[in-house]
Amino acid sequence: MSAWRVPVALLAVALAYPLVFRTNFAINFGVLVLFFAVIGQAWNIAGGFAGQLSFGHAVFFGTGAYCSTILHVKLGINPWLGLWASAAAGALVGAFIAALSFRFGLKGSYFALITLAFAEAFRILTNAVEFTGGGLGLLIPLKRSAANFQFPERIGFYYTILALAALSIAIALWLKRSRFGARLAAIRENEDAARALGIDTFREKVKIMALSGALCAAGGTFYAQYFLYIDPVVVFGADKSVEMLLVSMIGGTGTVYGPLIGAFLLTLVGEGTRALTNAQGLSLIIYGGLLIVIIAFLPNGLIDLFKLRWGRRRA
Amino acid sequence: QAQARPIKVGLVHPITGFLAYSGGQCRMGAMMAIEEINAAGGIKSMGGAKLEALLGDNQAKPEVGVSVVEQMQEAGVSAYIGCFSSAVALPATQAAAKYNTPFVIDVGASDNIVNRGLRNVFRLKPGFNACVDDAIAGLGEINKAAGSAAKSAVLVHEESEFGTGTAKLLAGKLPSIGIEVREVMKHANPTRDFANLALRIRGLKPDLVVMSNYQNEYVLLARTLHQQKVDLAGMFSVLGGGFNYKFVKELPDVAQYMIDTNHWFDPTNARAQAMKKRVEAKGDLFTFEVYLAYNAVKFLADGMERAGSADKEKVNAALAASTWSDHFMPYGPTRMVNGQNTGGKAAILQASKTDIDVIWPTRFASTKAVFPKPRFS
Amino acid sequence: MLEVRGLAAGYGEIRVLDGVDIDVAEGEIVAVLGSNGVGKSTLNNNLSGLYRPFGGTVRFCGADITGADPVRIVEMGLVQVPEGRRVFPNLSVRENLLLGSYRRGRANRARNLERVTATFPRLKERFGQMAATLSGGEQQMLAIGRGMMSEPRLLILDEPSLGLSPMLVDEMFALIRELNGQGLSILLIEQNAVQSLEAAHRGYIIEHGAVAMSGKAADLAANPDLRARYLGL
Amino acid sequence: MLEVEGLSKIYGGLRAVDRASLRVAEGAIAGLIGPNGAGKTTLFAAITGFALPDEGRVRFAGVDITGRAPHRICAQGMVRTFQITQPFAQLSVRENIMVGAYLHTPDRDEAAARAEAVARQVGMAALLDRTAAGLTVAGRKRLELARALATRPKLLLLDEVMAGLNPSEIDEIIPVIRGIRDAGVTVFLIEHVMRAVMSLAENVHVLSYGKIIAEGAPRVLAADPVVIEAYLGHGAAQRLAGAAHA
Amino acid sequence: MDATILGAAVINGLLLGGSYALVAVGLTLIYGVLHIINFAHGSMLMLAMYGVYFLLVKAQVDPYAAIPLMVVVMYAAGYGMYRALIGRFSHGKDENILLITLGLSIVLENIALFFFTGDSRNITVSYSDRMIELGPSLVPLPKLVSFGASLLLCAALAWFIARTDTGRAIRAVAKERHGARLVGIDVEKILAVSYGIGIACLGAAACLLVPMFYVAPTVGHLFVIVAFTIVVLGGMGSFLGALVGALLIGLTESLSGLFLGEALGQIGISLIFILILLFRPTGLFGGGR
Ligand SMILES: Nc1ncnc2c1ncn2[C@@H]1O[C@H](COP(=O)(O)OP(=O)(O)OP(=O)(O)O)[C@@H](O)[C@H]1O
Ligand SMILES: Nc1ncnc2c1ncn2[C@@H]1O[C@H](COP(=O)(O)OP(=O)(O)OP(=O)(O)O)[C@@H](O)[C@H]1O
Ligand SMILES: [Mg+2]
Ligand SMILES: [Mg+2]
Repeated sequence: MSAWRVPVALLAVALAYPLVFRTNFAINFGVLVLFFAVIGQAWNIAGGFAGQLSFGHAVFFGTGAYCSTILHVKLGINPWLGLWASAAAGALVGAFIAALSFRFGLKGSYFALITLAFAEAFRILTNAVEFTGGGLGLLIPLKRSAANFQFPERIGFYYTILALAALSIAIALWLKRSRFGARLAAIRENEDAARALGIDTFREKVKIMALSGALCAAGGTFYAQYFLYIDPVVVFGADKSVEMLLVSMIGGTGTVYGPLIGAFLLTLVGEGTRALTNAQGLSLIIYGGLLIVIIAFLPNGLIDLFKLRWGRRRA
Repeated sequence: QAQARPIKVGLVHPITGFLAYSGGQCRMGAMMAIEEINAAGGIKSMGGAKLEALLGDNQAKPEVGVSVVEQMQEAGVSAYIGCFSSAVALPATQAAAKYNTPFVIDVGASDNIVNRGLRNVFRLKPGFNACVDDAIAGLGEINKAAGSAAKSAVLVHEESEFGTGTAKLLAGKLPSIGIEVREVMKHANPTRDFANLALRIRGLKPDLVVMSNYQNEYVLLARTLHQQKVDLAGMFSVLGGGFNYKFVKELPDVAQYMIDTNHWFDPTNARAQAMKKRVEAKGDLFTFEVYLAYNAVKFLADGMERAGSADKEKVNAALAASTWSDHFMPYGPTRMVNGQNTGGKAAILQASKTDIDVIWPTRFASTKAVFPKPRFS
Repeated sequence: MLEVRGLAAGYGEIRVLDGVDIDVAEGEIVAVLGSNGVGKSTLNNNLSGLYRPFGGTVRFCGADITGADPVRIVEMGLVQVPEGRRVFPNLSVRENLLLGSYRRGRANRARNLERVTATFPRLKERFGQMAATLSGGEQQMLAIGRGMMSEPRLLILDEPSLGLSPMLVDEMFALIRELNGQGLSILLIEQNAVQSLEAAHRGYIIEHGAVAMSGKAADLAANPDLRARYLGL
Repeated sequence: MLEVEGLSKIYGGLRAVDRASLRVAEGAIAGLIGPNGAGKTTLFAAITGFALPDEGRVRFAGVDITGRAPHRICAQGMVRTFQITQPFAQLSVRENIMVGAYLHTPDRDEAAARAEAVARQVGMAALLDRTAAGLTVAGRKRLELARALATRPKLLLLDEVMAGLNPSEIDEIIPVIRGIRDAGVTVFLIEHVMRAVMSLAENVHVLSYGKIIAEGAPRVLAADPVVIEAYLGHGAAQRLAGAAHA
Repeated sequence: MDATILGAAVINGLLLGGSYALVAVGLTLIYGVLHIINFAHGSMLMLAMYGVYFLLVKAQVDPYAAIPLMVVVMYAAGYGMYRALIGRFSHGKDENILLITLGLSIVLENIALFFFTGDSRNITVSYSDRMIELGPSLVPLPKLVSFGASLLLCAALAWFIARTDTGRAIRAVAKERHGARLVGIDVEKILAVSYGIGIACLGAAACLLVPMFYVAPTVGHLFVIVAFTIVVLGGMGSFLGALVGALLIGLTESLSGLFLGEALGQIGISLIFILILLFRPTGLFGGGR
């Protein structure tokens, strides 16, 4: 089956990576790449596949991070269970925002900005109320054990996020080949035509936002467990939303491997430029400049590099 | 004679983004200390080994902070100095703890950083808990001396961990010195306009406004209260983000009479004054970040000197047992409890139209407080 | 006034036209026929400068305009009314017409506006309405009106009768004759071969990317082979 | 099959459709003609749920569907095409048609097979792998038709799908549409190409200024002075008469 | 609650909204034409503010006197930036314009950091603390001036877009580029002009903001999210919408700050935004689409 060649090869490489590059630095790098690939893919299945651009995906990310952390810190619920609860909460928030916005016919930039407004509202609320720790944030007590989703070694985190990344790519692959995915593409291209062909655009959009929200929220839980501290700005801030969109767009929106490629390159460029110079601001000048150069030469995202190499394969 | 291998010290500060200024100031202070130590012959117990700074930018993001820590670990770092923001310090110290690498917090207010039982983490400066205690003690004395001019206060604080934490503690303790808290007001970061806040403060008619905010909001708030001519006995802040020489220079009318509790150098110490001159000669400001980072490095170097080796266990032990007193802060000798120096103390300062003076503790004071301040009318 | 020699054009790697020769003389109506997808619109778009030809030359009123900028081409008076109308959906009918004289014919803007609305009274009724909400036929009228606003010297009409009611189609052909009578040269791309050959002086048939046949319109209309293939008779 | 009763659609002060009533019998090919801006497209939009009627009712296969959402109406078996074509521009022709085919099957291979069959039926088989954005206007019209057909409709509403075809191409597509009807699909079409209307439709409704002004067999209408005045014009009427005699 | 406080809060809110409008008008123009959010808007404002600051500090040019110069300079900067980078590198894809402006914002912000350090600067001019009594509230003069100026700016732009040929061409290009080329509009130039005008507005905005605000490399962030919100709320591309949206947001921020506290009060902006969009999905003054 040639369709399976790419994902299987990628998985093999990813599985072997920490066994070859064993330092914590290398593994941490891998974790970051996969982490961004997961949340980038979460954005991509809504923004790229279904054309529902959002500037506020942090709302799902933060929901996930806070959901499992509150359950864990306040109620003593194991974060592995919390992960599922987070995904459910993310799906719920996704469905809620989508239902509300799409019921009232929001589109394009209007939808993008309303998600941002929701993310801001969530940030301000978490900041204001007590049980989220308010502005103090939430600290997850150190209790190193795999059972506690606090692996003593980074490699444990690596394989966890790898599993999530694999799941996210599997979702994207499935969307490329399924009826649901075809309907999303139709909605992205032309909603009126989609409706004329019997697609319940409202329902499909709510479904994909729920799926995207769930995946993103799972990423949020992972983040909380990896860094053991969250606060409203870190998880609900506009920065996170932009990072997700950037990873996906730089890699190639609407493609299966775009977010992964984007995550890899942006993490690499981020680390690389920081290592390059210590002058204040210079590293980010280079980073931003590289961003522009990438877009200038690869207008469809980095994925084009691979297409050129292996011949154009259409979706 | 063969040169001893240099000892790498990782500086993990937010050099870009919202906290870039503070991060840059931290880095400058730390670098000055490293240069000074090297010029004086390095770590003598280790054959004159020089300190070598590894510079890192944590961008005020937890994930970047951890990356920087790991990257420096690869490069063979012996100790870290950082991180300015608590949100980064928490995961960064945790990452360093895997290797047991000493981590000296120069700035970073949260007490959680040192309370978590990580044996490699040390903080020389007092946490905000201690700062608030000092602020209360000092304010109590100043107020008493003024015949209890202040009987009521409104608290204004920024919304993140630093402001919220500080305000919570203050609200609990102000009544103990006879000051009633009329209201606690939280504001967002950034806030673009304080006109309404000023309005409400005027309506509440407090004697004091007690603030804890970051630099820009600090200045904006002070400016608005001044413009709106809100009459107060005084404006008092704890770790006031914008309270520095620049503020005095740029907005002298606004700054005049403002009182701040902050990390401050001992003004009677000649080395502190010399360093202040050096910094100002470069066109920079001698802000608290500079000397806190400077002293953090010095503290670390002292520990290494006593450990006589870069062995992490030994350095940690030496730091934990430190009694270092060669700083130029208004502190007593160092005494570490769970990584927190309990010998540290904050100072209370007041701005005049041209300068900043220490007004408390009296032992270090360079002038007497003007309190209550003159009324507008 | 228009001389096209050996024009080759297409999209990316696809070559649609390969060696097309066409002439339009001053005061002529020339019809271009060809089946669906043969490249008639491609020809127009290359004449108008929207795409750059792969090869060949285009001369207009003595000047070489091969690969020239659309701005310059419009400025010289070669104006296209495109297939699919391409009106400005977010502008009112009036504003659409005003923009017709953006580059040319600005001095006589008021007079030309009168003329267009006299020709299409329907547009006058819809003056303030956004073009997006016009019916298909109304949009077609607007597109032609917009083209007329720029006082073209050579007007290219790409399927102007598309979507017009039979009565309006007749009126449009009458209009084409009338405009031509006033001295305007017209290059007419049409699927309505019968009526366009009736209106035109000469005609070209494009097949497989090149001119397969050309001649007097009346001769073409009488050609039995063509009658079967293009006129459906 | 389709019954429209007293349907109106009002835009601002304009009655784009004004109390229009009509019926389309099962298994028929019915036509809708009328001058530009008469309200034909608007009527189609109101029937298929794209525009909410201000007055009147629409019944399809005996069920009142007034105000139902377009996707539900489509699922019930009534599909429209768009006069101003609405392709899924970045998708290939095959993928475009598959979207329609997916209405009745979740299976990818089955949908692909259906798409190919439909493409062959409307003469687009050679274009299956083209991106829809690169199609000519006429190509897009066919794509509209193909996509709609792929949903296996009972009633097909075609809005000027023959515009942009030359006479001989129209002659080619006429049997295709007849074939569709013969396969059991009722067809209701808007068309300005009288050649097609005359040879396809059994019954034609004439809309003018939003109102139905005439109805009947095309040949009868072609000679009806009201229709000639409002729609055909004398030239076209003569040509039609000529063609009928020839 | 005291009526005078309420009255004063209303005035504060409107004035605050006025300064938001300054930033939002240019954004709405760019947004309407390029269909993207100009992420570089904040950093261009920041650069303009540094320009005004240095003009005052190094050349003693009063900020208000600097308006004509700053408008021209920023127009040129915007026009040039579009021609050299955005237009050329985006390959006609809206999405890429978004990314390029994002990249630009990172670059510009850090160039400022590199050259000017992260320090924030404040200026004092003779009128910066001049207070005007306006009913129940004391208002700093610069705030009042900026309010008036923002009204003027919105009106001027609205007139320009509605009544001039260039304005019509800008709107035409926004929706139908192919058609625009065929009437002889130089589409690339119009895009660059639109971008230039959008950025030129920031030149004026900077002159009006500097007397009452601080200047720092990140100062743009302060206004930019709010400005996005305003642009969308008002209906993209509508100047009246931007103005009304800005006043509404200013008012909401002020009143919800008063009733909910300054921190939680920020939620008012998001909520009013969400609510209004739910009932008017294309913004207050947005046309169809
Ligand atoms: N933008 C494009 N990209 C790729 N191919 C295109 C593009 N536009 C047109 N084509 C292809 O070029 C060929 C010629 O198209 P063109 O539009 O010139 O035909 P035409 O003769 O005008 O047809 P019609 O009568 O249907 O309008 C067609 O096969 C079409 O699919
Ligand atoms: N959204 C709208 N707002 C205002 N007027 C509209 C709107 N939609 C359509 N109209 C008007 O309603 C009338 C009917 O339009 P419609 O598209 O139904 O005509 P049509 O009969 O299909 O014409 P054509 O044969 O030209 O396609 C037109 O005059 C048009 O301008
Ligand atoms: Mg064509
Ligand atoms: Mg129609």
